[in-house]
Amino acid sequence: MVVRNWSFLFALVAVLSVAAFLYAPFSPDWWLPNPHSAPGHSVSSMGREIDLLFIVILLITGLVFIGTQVALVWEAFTFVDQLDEQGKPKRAASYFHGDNRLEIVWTLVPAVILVFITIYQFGTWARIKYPSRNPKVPPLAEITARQFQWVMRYPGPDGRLHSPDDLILINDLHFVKNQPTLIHLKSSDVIHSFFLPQFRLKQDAVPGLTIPVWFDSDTAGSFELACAELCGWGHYKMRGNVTVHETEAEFAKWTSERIGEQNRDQLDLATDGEAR
Amino acid sequence: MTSQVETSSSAPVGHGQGDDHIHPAPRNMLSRYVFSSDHKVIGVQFLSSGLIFFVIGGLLAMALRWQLAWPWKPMPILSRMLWSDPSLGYQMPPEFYAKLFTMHGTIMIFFVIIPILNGGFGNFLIPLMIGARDMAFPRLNMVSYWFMPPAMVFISYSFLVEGGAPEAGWTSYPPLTIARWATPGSLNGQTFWLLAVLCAGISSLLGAINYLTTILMLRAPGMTMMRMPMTVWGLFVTAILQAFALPVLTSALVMQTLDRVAGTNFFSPTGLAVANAPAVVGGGGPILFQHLFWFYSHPAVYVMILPGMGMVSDIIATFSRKPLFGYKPMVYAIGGIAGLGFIVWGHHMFQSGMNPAVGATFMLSTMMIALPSAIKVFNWLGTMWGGRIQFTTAMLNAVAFVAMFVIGGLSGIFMAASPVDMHIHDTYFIVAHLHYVLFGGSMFAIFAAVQYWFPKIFGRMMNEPLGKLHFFLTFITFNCTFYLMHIVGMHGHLRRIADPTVYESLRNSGVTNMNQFMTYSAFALGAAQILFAMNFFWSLAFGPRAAANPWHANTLEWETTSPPAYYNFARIPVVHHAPYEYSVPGLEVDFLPQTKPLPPAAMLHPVNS
Amino acid sequence: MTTLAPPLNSPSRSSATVGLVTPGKFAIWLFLATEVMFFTGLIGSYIVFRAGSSPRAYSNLYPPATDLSRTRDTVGIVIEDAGPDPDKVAFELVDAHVVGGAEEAKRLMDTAPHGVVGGLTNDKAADLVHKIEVASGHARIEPLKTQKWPLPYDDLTNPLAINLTAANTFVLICSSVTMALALAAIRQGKRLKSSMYLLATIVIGSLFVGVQVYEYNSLMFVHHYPVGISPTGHFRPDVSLFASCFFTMTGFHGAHVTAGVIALILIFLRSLVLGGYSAQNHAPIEMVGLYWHFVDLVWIILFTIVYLI
Amino acid sequence: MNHAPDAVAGVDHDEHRSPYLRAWAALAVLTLVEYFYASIFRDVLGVLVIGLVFWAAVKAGLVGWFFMHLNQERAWVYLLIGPACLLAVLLVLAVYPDVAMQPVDGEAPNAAQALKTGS
Repeated sequence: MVVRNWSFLFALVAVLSVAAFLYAPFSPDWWLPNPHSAPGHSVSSMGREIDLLFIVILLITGLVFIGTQVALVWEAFTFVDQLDEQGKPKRAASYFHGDNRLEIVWTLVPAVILVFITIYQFGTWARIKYPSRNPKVPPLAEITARQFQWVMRYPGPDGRLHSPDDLILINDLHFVKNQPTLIHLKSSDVIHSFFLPQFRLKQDAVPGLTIPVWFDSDTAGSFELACAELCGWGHYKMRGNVTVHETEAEFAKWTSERIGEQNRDQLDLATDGEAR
Repeated sequence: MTSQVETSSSAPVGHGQGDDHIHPAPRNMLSRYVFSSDHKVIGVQFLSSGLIFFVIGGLLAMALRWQLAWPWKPMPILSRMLWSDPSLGYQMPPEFYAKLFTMHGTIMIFFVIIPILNGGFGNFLIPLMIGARDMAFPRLNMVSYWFMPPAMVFISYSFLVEGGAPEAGWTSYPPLTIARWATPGSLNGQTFWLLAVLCAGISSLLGAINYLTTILMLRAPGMTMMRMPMTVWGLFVTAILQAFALPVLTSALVMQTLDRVAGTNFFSPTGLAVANAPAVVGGGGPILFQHLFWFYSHPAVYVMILPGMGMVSDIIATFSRKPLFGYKPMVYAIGGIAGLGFIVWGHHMFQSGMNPAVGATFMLSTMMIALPSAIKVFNWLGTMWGGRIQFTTAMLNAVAFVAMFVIGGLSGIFMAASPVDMHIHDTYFIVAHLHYVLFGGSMFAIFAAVQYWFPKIFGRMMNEPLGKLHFFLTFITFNCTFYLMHIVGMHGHLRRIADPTVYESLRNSGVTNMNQFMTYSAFALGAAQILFAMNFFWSLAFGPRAAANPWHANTLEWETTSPPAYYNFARIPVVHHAPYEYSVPGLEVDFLPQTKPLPPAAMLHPVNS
Repeated sequence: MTTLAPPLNSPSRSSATVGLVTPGKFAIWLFLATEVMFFTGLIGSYIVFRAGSSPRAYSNLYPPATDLSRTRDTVGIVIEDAGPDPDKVAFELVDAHVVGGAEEAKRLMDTAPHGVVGGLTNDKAADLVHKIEVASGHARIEPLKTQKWPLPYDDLTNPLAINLTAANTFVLICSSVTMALALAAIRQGKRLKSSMYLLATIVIGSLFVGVQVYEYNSLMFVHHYPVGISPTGHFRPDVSLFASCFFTMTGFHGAHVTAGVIALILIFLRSLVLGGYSAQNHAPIEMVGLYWHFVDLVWIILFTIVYLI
Repeated sequence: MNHAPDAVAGVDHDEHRSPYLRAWAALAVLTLVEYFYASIFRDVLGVLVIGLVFWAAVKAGLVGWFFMHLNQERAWVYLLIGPACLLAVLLVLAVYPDVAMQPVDGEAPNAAQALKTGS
């Protein structure tokens, strides 16, 4: 009888696995695709699409997981070899080599599901990544990753990048709520990866390439920017701040303040030099 | 290469073709046990060196877990000995953390799983299972093993060079790896990493050529391809993957080596300047390396799992006392995995800046490769259905392989969906996925295989109760260690970061507690492996003598003595039927060895489906 | 798949193993398939690099990969002949401050007829050409031309000598035919003749390697090349992506030829031994032959895509 | 070249030898053709590439077909070489968009860019 207990071990692990995923959405500390009120929920339009996709795949794979584990545990329980008093098996094993119809069924059904998932997600992928589908707006900033910081270059009052009035900041990304925002992503040394966890957005910054990336946000507030690609010994601390402004005016105010600060600093430095 | 071909081909061709000429074993101890051309000795050499490196790779993982659970807290005792100095308060330097995961990944993949599954069991089992006296090219086989020790020396020595071990991850993406001043490990350690992986690669390549030739040319009379055990099929398809994909990695590693030592410009973009070093001419492309790397390293994932799948198929059929369900679909599924395996590599690069339309194509092929994996799982379940399941340690590990492979396979679908991959790429979700496949899959297959074939390899039985205890602890602690990684990964916990608390979202008690729980579990998982080592060595010395066929299995290796003689078979066996004829109605016993002609009373079902 | 197994107990019809599978032959073909993949890694990289190279990566007046955005309006001069007294021309160059010093000017004289001085205004270039003519040298004004990749016969960006290598290609083809004849001879049992053909293959193969070593030596150490090829004057693996590709591909091919020559020497020595090979037993000659022809085949491709295109 | 001393040979001898010598002659001629083709069409890149790749393929085919005895081998050789060639083409095609079709930075190379950013 004791040999049957092994089936309980497999059952235990399967049950705990499912339980962990069932519990996770209800704990703000555990889980990102959680209700809108919880901290860490997704704030971008693409983030909601990706979370939905995640949940669809989670449901499908979860059902498959439960199905296979139930079958496995049930088999381990039912078909375990039991011996009678003489040490002879109580029951003989069945003798068959397979079943063509079954093979066809369990080939075609997963195939249909997989093709469904592929087609279902394709629109999201194209919307996010195809350069032709990028929002037709001038770039908010050019972001150049380097060991171990993000250099943000915003166009100054003239609205053009790479002109003398550009605003250059480190690790500080600002943009406006509910506006599709485009950036140009670059790297000046090794490969980095531009990762906005709460926007579900990730794009490698590759030296030698300028990659357009777009995102938006439906929530004003501050978020985090992470480097997701190993970029050297300081990779872990390559963190940036993201601030989403409520209104265009707020963003403009912030920009002019920062530009003022940048100019004043340079002027001060210059006059300091003269004074000496 | 050429001289090997020369010598072996001048020997009589086709040992397996009923030629009963028996070579005497070499008398010299050196050529018998060290520089041996006997496939069984070479198999044991691969197995033992792999297990030694398993210990090293595992210890590196323990140190990793310590830092993740308690960032910057000095490790008791070890921190003073190994990496740090008083001026740092014995903290682990961040670059050392990078060295740890780089070396953990490299060692586990190139020095543990591939050598054990392919080098160890591949060498030992292929000639025995197809009824041959030895490999087609025994001396080439020896050369294949002796490319491993230099690789091991290179990879170990890299810890000692200036700058220390490489720290660019096992994926070794340029330009981090080619700019010498980009990070301490890229100063010198990376060159040794490249040499080590090149040597290990040549070893695998020579082995693959040998395996393919042996399986195709030296099968015993009656051993048609469709009568081969699944283990041989797994190793056969693995060898195809190695032969066709590995040379591309070799070329990529050669180019990276030249970028480092000869100043070539393959993977550096125009005017690349890293860490204030002078700019190089450049003109090349970093993404190209990723393509070439994954062109091998994705098939390498199947290299690490297909032999395990084959072995698990054999073990499940044996201990269910039932024919394998759907032999032919299983073979086609392995073939399908191999075929599709060559055209899915791009799914590692969805966020790398690759062309998104090409990415969409890779997404489709990646989804499709889930199909043969699913078919295999269903067939294993079908095999157990209606059987008389004997829960030996080998069987338990094999069933665990199936259960864990289901998790690893299903979590792969999330990554195959490229929009979802945008979020989980380079997070702990990936770490969970790959450990469910490589530990939950490959390592459980290795545990099962060691337990199952130990009697054949060493002539002694392993201890069952100790084995079961090891299995129980490993299975529980493995899941405790890796399951929650899915959840922290979805939470945005990046991989390869030395300190998660840098990020506000990872500083909360939930993530911290999970990290600490995973670390405790990992320590327990590591400690549980001591039982395996104890069982291994105790059984080696004191285990009860094994009979020729202790599991009442059908395949050919059980038809010779345990351990097999130097020449494997006194007479080359003649194969009469498929390998999984268990519980045939009308027979006295519940197994029917492949060499035994069918008694007139019994009738076999055709192995159709 | 099952048909791959050798026929059981088939009477060995003839001495020829052509058309019959032996483990050795299967393995060597498999090895060649892996070699195809290895060279795919190298040649494929070359193809995509070349196709994707920036249209302004190479120019006739500046080193490879120079940022040309600020040099659009400049021209250069090409010193075609330093004349009977190169020192006088060199003096003019130093005097006009277009070269760093006497040594650099001297090197530029060595580069003639392709001595390039770039970054000049139109007026200065005309002036300088005039001065050089006066110093009885000869120079011409060269406008800035940019290109994706060094083209063949373009002396200002491409250092490769096509005539020499075309001849060397023929040399390797000759070695392939002697190799084929060596195999044909041993199949008829003509051992001495076969050995002689093997020896010829070794000699011709070594000649190929020798010419390649000569070419490498002149590229890397002997010749001075104009600045559009290399900022240092020598053509070495690090000077441009083109150089990296060239040296890696031809270098690995050369290593394969060298390995082939060594293998050929081994089987040649064995063929001299009585009973080394015979009409019935000559598999090593066939296998080394297959390898040798494969290496020849790779060279045919390399010569075409690296030198001629 | 390398005519063996016994130039007078039997019929079967010539049967073995002549295809090699003819292939050799064809290869020599094709090398010359390539050489002159390349010097004639040196400025017409499309014609140059297509023509030269064609000639090179013919030459490679001659080496394989006659010297490597592909004319006498059976299907198994093609089972080994075929997939390798297929994968080779596939790899180059898959890599092509990412390396060869990336937009070239219009402004300036990266190093200069970094300098500007820093200034």
